[in-house]
Amino acid sequence: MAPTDDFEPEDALIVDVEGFEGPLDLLLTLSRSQKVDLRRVSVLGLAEQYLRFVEKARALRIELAADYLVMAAWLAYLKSRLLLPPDPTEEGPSAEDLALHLAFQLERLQAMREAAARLMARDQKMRDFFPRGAPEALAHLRTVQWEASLLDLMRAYARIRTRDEFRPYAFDRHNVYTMEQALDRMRGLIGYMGAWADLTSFLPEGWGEEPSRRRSAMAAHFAAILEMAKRGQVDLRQGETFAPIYLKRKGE
Amino acid sequence: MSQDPIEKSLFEAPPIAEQERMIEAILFAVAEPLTMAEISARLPEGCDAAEAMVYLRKRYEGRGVHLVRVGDAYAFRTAPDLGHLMRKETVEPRKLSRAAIETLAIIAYHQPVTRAEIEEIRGVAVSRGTVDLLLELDWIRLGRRRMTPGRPVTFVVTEAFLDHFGLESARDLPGIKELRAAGLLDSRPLPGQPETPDDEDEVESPGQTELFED
Amino acid sequence: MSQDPIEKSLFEAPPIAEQERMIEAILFAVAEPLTMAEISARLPEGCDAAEAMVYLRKRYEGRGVHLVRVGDAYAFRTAPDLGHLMRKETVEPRKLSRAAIETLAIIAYHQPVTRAEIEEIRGVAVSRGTVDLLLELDWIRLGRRRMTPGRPVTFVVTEAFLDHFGLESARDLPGIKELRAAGLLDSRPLPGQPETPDDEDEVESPGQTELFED
Repeated sequence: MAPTDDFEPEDALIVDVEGFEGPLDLLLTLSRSQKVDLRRVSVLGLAEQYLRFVEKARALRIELAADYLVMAAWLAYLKSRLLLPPDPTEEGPSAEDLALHLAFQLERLQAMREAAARLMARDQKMRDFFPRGAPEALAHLRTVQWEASLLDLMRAYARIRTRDEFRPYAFDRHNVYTMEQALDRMRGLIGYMGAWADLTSFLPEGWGEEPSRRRSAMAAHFAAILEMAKRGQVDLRQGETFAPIYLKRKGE
Repeated sequence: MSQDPIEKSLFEAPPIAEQERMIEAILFAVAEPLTMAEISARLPEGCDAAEAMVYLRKRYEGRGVHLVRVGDAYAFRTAPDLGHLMRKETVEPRKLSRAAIETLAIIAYHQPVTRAEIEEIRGVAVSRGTVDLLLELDWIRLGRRRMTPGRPVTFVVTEAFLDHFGLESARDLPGIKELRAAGLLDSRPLPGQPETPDDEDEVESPGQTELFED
Repeated sequence: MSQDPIEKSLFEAPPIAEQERMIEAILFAVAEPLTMAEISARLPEGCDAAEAMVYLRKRYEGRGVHLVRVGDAYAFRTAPDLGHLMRKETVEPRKLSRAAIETLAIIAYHQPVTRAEIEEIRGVAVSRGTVDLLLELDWIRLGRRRMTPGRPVTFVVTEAFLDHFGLESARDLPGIKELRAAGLLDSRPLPGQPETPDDEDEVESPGQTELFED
């Protein structure tokens, strides 16, 4: 297919494989040897040239990137389809369509190459034409005017005060003795308990003086011993209403 | 124009109009003013920079840009009457942030007040940017240091603040009662609290006394 | 907002010749192109920048300095035939790789174009470095996403690109009409493949995600 004098440049190409920007670039270079309009390029001839190139590269143990091999496989397929009479049962595009598309791709790549060259050949800024060498600063002074009215100020203050008055009710844990605490405490103490003892003697240190703390601790401990009596852990005794409450471990 | 035909052919100097174009381009593109010698050095042989310059300067007379002489050199400069176009001033109104206005309000109502106290009242940390902005606006300034451990600085509002908000003094700021009357503070008192939880009993509250003992 | 002294002429725009001077001064002052809106913003109320611009451009026709249009913007530039006089100011253009030049051309002629389409045209993967370089030069930018599966990003050329190559718009690219007429700017899929075969895998490809995450 290809003229014999193509073998020379191909050999040169093999040495220079690194210089190609992918298989399409290589195909475009090979197509130039056909010295024809890309629209009339012989895709079959091109495929054969490409396959020969890949074989030679292999023979010279030159590693070809995967995409060159993918293209080789595709061209081998295309070549076989172009050579064989069309199979009417086969679906999909015809070999001619595929060949035309490859020719289009090559023509388009060539066109973009030329366009790129024309673009770079244009007059360029700082080389062929120049902007003002001593630009003056176009100052844009942006002054921010902060706005706040007396009403804003008062609203802000009112908001803070409102927030204060509606502060969610925080439980005063400092002055509250809980029943759980008292229960824990009493469970620990009950083992050491001998004879009847006044409940007030069990109040923890620091909870017997200040009235509110004393009330809280007393209530908690009273509830605790009621719970313990219910469980059968202690016996309780009180002489009369408001008289001291005595307790003792059960079974003593 | 002054060149005779022989000289012209010798050096092939461009026509004077072309020399004018050249000087125009050079003076436009070069960053510094150029002397006649420097301009000539850039022009082709046989040019008469001085003559072309006369034409070029005339061309720019009355234009938006003038070709001026700077010492021994020449440069394009904006016409002096159009200098204002190079500056564009815009005023951008912007609302003070909530943090800033609240901080300002606290300083106005409680001055002199320390940063820690502001944070105590607002319940959140006061960012440095907020205080800086208010200082920059000249609405607050540093007051006397508090004579407590650490001697923290206090903040007070300024004359500029009073001026901006149309107040004669910070004492003119409406009290809690007035704020409520104005509908700005529509909180109902908590159950079991006195009917008038205004400025007075506020001062009594633990938070307040803690804040304002000097 | 604007505090120009000229503002007094609120109801009386300056004569068109004066507007021309003003635009001349403003455009002379800057190195970068200014849009009509940016120019108008600096002119007094009531000016017709577009009309004044027509006169001004005409005035500079054939001069050493031209008033050129760059996309939607305008700038003074020295006449390209006088570039040799500015040899000292010349900045050696950055040496671009063949890949970068071709990628740039493809983006300019095919914009908006996806990375997969660029790769389809060049028949080789576009390296990240190439795209980064063009982005860094501010010659390309991201355009709108393509409304195809995967919504791939597209690339378009910038105003800085137009400015650099002295183009009024991308429509003025050399030979673009002929290329379009020849069908060489069409996106023609490989026969037997769906209309947009690339867009899908594009998003999947590591290069893409790598480039456009974040």
